[in-house]
Amino acid sequence: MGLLFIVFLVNVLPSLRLLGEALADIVAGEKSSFWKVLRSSATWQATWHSLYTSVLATLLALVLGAGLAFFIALTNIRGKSFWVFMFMLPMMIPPQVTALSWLQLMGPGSALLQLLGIAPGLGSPQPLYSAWGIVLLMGIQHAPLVFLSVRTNLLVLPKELVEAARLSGASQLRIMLDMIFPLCKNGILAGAAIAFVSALGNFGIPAMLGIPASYYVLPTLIYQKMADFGPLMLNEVSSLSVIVGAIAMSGVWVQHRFQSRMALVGMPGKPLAFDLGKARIGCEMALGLIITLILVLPILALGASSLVPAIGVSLGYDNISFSAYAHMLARQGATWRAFENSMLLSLSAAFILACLVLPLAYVTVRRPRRLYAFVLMLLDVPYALPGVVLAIACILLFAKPLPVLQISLYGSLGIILFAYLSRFLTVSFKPVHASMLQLDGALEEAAQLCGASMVRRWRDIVFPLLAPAAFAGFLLVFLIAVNELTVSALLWSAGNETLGVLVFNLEDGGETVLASAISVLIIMMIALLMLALGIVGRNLPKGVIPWRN
Amino acid sequence: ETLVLYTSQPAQDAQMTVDAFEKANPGTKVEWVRDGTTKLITKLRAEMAAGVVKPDVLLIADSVTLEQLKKEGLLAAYQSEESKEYDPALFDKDGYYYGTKLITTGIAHHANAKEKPASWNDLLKPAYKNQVAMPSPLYSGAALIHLSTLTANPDFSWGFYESLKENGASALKGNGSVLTAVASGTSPYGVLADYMAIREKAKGAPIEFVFPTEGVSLVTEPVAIMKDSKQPELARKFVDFVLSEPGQQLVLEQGYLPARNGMKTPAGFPERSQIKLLPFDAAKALENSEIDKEGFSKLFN
Amino acid sequence: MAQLVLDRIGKSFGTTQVVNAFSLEVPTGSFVALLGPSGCGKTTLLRMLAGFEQVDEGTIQVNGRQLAGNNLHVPPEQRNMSMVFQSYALWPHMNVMDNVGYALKLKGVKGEDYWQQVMQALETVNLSHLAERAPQDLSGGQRQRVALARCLVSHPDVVLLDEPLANLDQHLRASMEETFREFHRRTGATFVYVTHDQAEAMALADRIAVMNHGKLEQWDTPEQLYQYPQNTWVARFIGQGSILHVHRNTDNRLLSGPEVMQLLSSSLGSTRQAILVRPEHVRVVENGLEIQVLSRVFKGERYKYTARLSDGQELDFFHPERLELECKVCVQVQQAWVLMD
Amino acid sequence: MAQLVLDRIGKSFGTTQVVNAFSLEVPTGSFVALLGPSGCGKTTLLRMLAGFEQVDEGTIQVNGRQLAGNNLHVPPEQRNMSMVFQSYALWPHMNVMDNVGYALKLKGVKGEDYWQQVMQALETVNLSHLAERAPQDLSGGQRQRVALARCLVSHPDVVLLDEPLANLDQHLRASMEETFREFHRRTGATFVYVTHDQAEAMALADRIAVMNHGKLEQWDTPEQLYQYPQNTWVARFIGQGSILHVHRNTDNRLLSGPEVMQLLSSSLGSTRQAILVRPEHVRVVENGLEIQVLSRVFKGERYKYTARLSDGQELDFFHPERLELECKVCVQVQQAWVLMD
Ligand SMILES: Nc1ncnc2c1ncn2[C@@H]1O[C@H](COP(=O)(O)OP(=O)(O)OP(=O)(O)O)[C@@H](O)[C@H]1O
Ligand SMILES: Nc1ncnc2c1ncn2[C@@H]1O[C@H](COP(=O)(O)OP(=O)(O)OP(=O)(O)O)[C@@H](O)[C@H]1O
Ligand SMILES: [Mg+2]
Ligand SMILES: [Mg+2]
Repeated sequence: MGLLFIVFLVNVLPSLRLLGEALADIVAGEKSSFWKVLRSSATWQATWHSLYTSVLATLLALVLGAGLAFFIALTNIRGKSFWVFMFMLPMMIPPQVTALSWLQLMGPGSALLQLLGIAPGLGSPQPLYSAWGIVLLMGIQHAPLVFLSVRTNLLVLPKELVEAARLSGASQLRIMLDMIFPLCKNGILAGAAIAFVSALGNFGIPAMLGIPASYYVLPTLIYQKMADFGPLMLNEVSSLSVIVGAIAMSGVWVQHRFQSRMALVGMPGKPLAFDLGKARIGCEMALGLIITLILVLPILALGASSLVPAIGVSLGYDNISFSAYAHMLARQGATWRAFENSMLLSLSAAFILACLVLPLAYVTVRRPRRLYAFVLMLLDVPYALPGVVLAIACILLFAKPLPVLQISLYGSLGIILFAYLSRFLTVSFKPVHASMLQLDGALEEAAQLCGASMVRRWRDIVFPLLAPAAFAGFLLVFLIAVNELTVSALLWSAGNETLGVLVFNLEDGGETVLASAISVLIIMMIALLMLALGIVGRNLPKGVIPWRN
Repeated sequence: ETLVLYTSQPAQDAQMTVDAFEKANPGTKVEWVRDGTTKLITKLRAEMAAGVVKPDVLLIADSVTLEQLKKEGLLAAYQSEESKEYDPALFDKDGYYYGTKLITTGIAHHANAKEKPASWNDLLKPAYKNQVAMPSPLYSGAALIHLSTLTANPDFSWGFYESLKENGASALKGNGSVLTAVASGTSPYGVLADYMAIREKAKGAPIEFVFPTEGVSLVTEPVAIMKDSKQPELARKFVDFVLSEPGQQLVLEQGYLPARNGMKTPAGFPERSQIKLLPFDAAKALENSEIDKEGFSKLFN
Repeated sequence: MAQLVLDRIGKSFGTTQVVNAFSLEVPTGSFVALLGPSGCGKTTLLRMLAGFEQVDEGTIQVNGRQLAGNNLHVPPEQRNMSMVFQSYALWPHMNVMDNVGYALKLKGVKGEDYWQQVMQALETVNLSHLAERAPQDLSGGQRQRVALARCLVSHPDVVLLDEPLANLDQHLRASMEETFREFHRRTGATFVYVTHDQAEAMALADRIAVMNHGKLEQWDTPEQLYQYPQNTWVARFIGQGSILHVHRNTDNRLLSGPEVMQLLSSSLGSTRQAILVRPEHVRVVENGLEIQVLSRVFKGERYKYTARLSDGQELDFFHPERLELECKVCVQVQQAWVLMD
Repeated sequence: MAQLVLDRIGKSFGTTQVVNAFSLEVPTGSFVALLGPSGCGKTTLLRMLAGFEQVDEGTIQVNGRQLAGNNLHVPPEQRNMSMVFQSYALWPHMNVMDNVGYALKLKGVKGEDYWQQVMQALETVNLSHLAERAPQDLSGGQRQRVALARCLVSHPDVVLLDEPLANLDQHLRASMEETFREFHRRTGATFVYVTHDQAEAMALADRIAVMNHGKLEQWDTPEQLYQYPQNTWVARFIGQGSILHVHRNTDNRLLSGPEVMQLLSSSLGSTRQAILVRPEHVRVVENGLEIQVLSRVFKGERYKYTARLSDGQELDFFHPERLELECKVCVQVQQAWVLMD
């Protein structure tokens, strides 16, 4: 019960506060902002666009993420750890950066295209400025979410299940379709749900690619409303958010509808190894190409733009300049502080969430109630809302000092942490929940008979078995939060800036080169951190750290 | 004593301003929050809805926003002595806000672009088809002012925007996006704020800035005092400081046109007298802002 | 004497009644087998005893303390029972030794003591050489033995065993049976043993509860059960044997050889009764009832035959020698049991 | 005749040699049982046949086509075999019917045809009423039966069965055995049947391979195996029986009753030999070898006793009546088999 209360506090409260704001002037009837928003055709067009792009982007993320997960977990491809590691990184790169590097890649200034002699002329139409561009980039951006979720699920499959199918004469394709997919259904659904909700709430990519094509989705529409400085702005923004929330909830409803408890009895086998035969080298090259496209190119682009003296100058031996890095080191105060803050925030958010999510998943799976099903649907709302909106909700909630304690969260790191907890709860919950659904109850019962109390059972049986999923959730939250921008943008205050805010402020002030330099440093630091974790994690149970096999 | 400042200046500029003010007034401390104008106002609105108002002073991009706040009675009036040195068009006559610099919107183009645009109407030529980017007034305050200025001007009016649309111009999010688009060649021509292009060019970016012959629109980055300020005295000092000669010298150093009369212009800018301004009325712009935005989004959606 | 008492226990899954008004009194320290066909509710009953399933009706008491029923439900960890699961339920993240020693750890047993007890439990199941293995790397039977060791290492009041020997070969099985007997003697715990293997049940248990469709059919000692089954269903289920229909002529239940022979050779009257003839009571002789051999199964020491009587009914019997199919032989029946339904 | 040939197959996990130079020739269409103690490598062998494990050494051929060995490895889906797993491996996302029908679906069987074949398979295992259930909601034995039905529904060349009846009660087991026989007859497929249950192996198989520690110990018909075990280990493992040490005096391997009785009553000389006495060859008589009853186990139709000979060796035998422990009886041994090691 206490648990539910915390969840309510962290998660549901902001959503409710927004709903309250949306309906604040509902007494005005026809004239109320809620009705106004509902009546506006722009709202419905943006809603349709949002649905369209999110659904398609989810599909793409599914194909990419699940495909790669299957590929890496199930085949005899070499260097699995390496691929996993490489595939985790794109999440680190802020969507705007990915978008920008792709724009540059496919634009007239593209060094690559110029090399190939197929660079489009100056000002030729940019194919990425379209719904398809949005779908493409969001799909890529969110694929790792699906990847981790599915992979976690794959690792616990008893190998006999697949073997039985092979003996039935199923080809590898049929096995994928008939066995692996359905057996990983929970993981796939969980991944798809996160990807969908992420896409729904994504602002960066539609802003970058949609606005030039006059293609508005709900988050960009909300932002547009905010530029409407009038007193009703908040109500209208909240009303639009209610729509986003409703869509997210129906998405999650679909997930819960099709998710099923499916205890996998039997010992998890060694990862199955489909023989790729001669195709292996080809597959490895294809993987390499994908990684190049979604990771190496953006990073190279970032690196390139951090080394030029000014934006738009093409990089050459003669004009390479480290002034951005020098500048950053010179004012390391702010950079370092932002780094500390972001690390502290993302690590503690990831950690607290992992602690919160384990019992939550347990309770909801082992003692299902209707109420829980409803709470679970609400969990996704804060993640689906554009970050700014969630930040507004947090300001509304915490601008005044807390009622009893008389502590003011506003203006401290506390409020950002709260917002992170609220926003990323679902990200860390989903993989754990999916794993929990497949945990054989007898394992726990056996411990119960040994006299293990709830707590011991938890510590000794459930926790170790859920640990890989919990860590996957931890990692996801960490990776997303460490670069988080949209939420912290409204909530930061002097001394509490985060990395995302730092980068954004530089970028916004036209300091693209500096911003790129910081981004490069961030990515390098995180990559080092992850590698270090891999080394430290030698003693952790198998499967906990994804890039260690 | 602590003063809370909400500003949309770039972080580095804001830091400079604050440092200088603190130096000039020993013992005072300025807590500042920097963000885009839109987000700042959103934050402010949320705070107001929660019943708390944090900032004492606002220093944000455009006057239309402040006009709105003034209309709602959220600002405090203050007649600064320094206003004598300013063109009356640059500040509110009741003293609710004062422009601090001149940021004009003109035309930028890539250094290798085939055409050299000289006037706004050049952008409507067939040679520019699908080649022009501009910031969207739905997101950027400066762009909204630009829109109001042009549409209110009988020489342009809505017909100009309709033709732009017909000529395939695209609206990007903000000035930053346009800068990137032009400098990287994605869109060789763009409607852009002056200092961005000029500053980048100084660093070596392949970009040129043109003050069109018809004139340019203007935002003044005004400063204003909140009515509920807990430090009204200090707030006034801040306003005076920004408007004072040393304050304006800072603006100059940061690479903007200072608003104060008799100041020099930064490198890369023409003489103040050679810049032709299109006429603009903030109050009227505010009145029309809904219609303007609607018109724009109809046109460009 | 204090005991384990099940009083009219009932349990349904959805609309299917899986256990139905099941009552049993098990004296403390006895060894009880639960015998019944697949799907009759044995596992469910055991799970209710352990406390994993709530009882829908009825109550469960141990030594006068109520464990379940009437809205009371003592959680499994407080029942001091232990169980071998049909699916073993070994913890995949612990090695064999940790699996076995977990209950001890919970009790705070440590160091040398811990090690000794675990190794001893592993030795009883012949697995001490695999103490460091992960359960995934064991064979099926080895997993089952780990589960056994885990169950035996703590000192429970009640030990629940769900087909604990199903995957073991005869010798290991015999030696595990011996282990159970020995352990039972030593600890005085009450054993409830679910099995589908009658031989096992009869060899081990003091008393056997025969279950069918969630109901108790008979509750008796193995000997009684074998010799005097209460009804046709039990007669069919327990042991092998043929059920023959003969003319009803007596109220005796146990028929002597001559009586049976006489009944079998006379024709079926209007009033019939069913009699149970166990195969070991059928002897191949020079003169007797003529029957025709239908099928033959090799059983090692002997063959088991099914043959047809002259009236078409079928009779099972053992014979050490190989008889050809379709050949005719004479048999004598030495006793039979009249079934009342 | 075309056949399944294993030629000196070897397999190690890490440093443990699990299967060791195992050779076997199985005629097409025969029914072979693989018998051996827990952990001896039966499952591993089966998995190599199916193609789930690579063979480390040796080759596997079916009908002259090489399936494994010498860097060749035909994947399981191309071997046309089918298998019942020890853990059943039912697909939790499909209901009973879909589990059973999956192989048919893959072959493109549809509509009425599909439905009929699936229902027929389910009927053979008595589960047609549960066709719509999810495997999670079945009892252990019911799951096993689904696995059986799934294996039987396709028409494989080779059927591999890994302890398919371990969780079934005697009657279901008997009827499943009948199903196997019937099915085997009908399809002419080669059956390889892993079991720990000798009775089952002997009842079903044409030939039995006895395995120990990954090695083949004996490969023979059930009768031969039972009566003439090749060595002490097999003798001990197959059937029940006592191994007695007596004075060596003859080169005969099969000893007649009088010979045995004479050997048993004379004292042990310097040259010894081991003989195997099956319990069914021990008869309780008026006059004979005096022995003392040590233990008694109820077996339904009879009791199984262990008794001590005068020289301290132990002898097992059956007797229909209940004898008191410690009492003395006389027995006669009717035959014995000399073991050579
Ligand atoms: N992955 C593995 N790693 C190491 N050893 C293994 C592995 N799998 C099986 N073994 C060992 O190989 C031996 C043979 O195992 P296998 O499963 O073939 O036995 P089995 O004859 O089927 O036994 P059972 O009747 O108990 O099922 C066992 O001793 C087992 O511990
Ligand atoms: N969750 C469930 N939902 C519906 N029916 C179930 C469920 N669990 C078990 N049953 C049914 O309840 C009956 C009893 O199951 P139980 O597992 O107790 O049988 P059992 O006697 O242990 O059989 P076996 O010897 O085959 O293990 C079976 O018919 C089974 O199909
Ligand atoms: Mg059961
Ligand atoms: Mg096995």
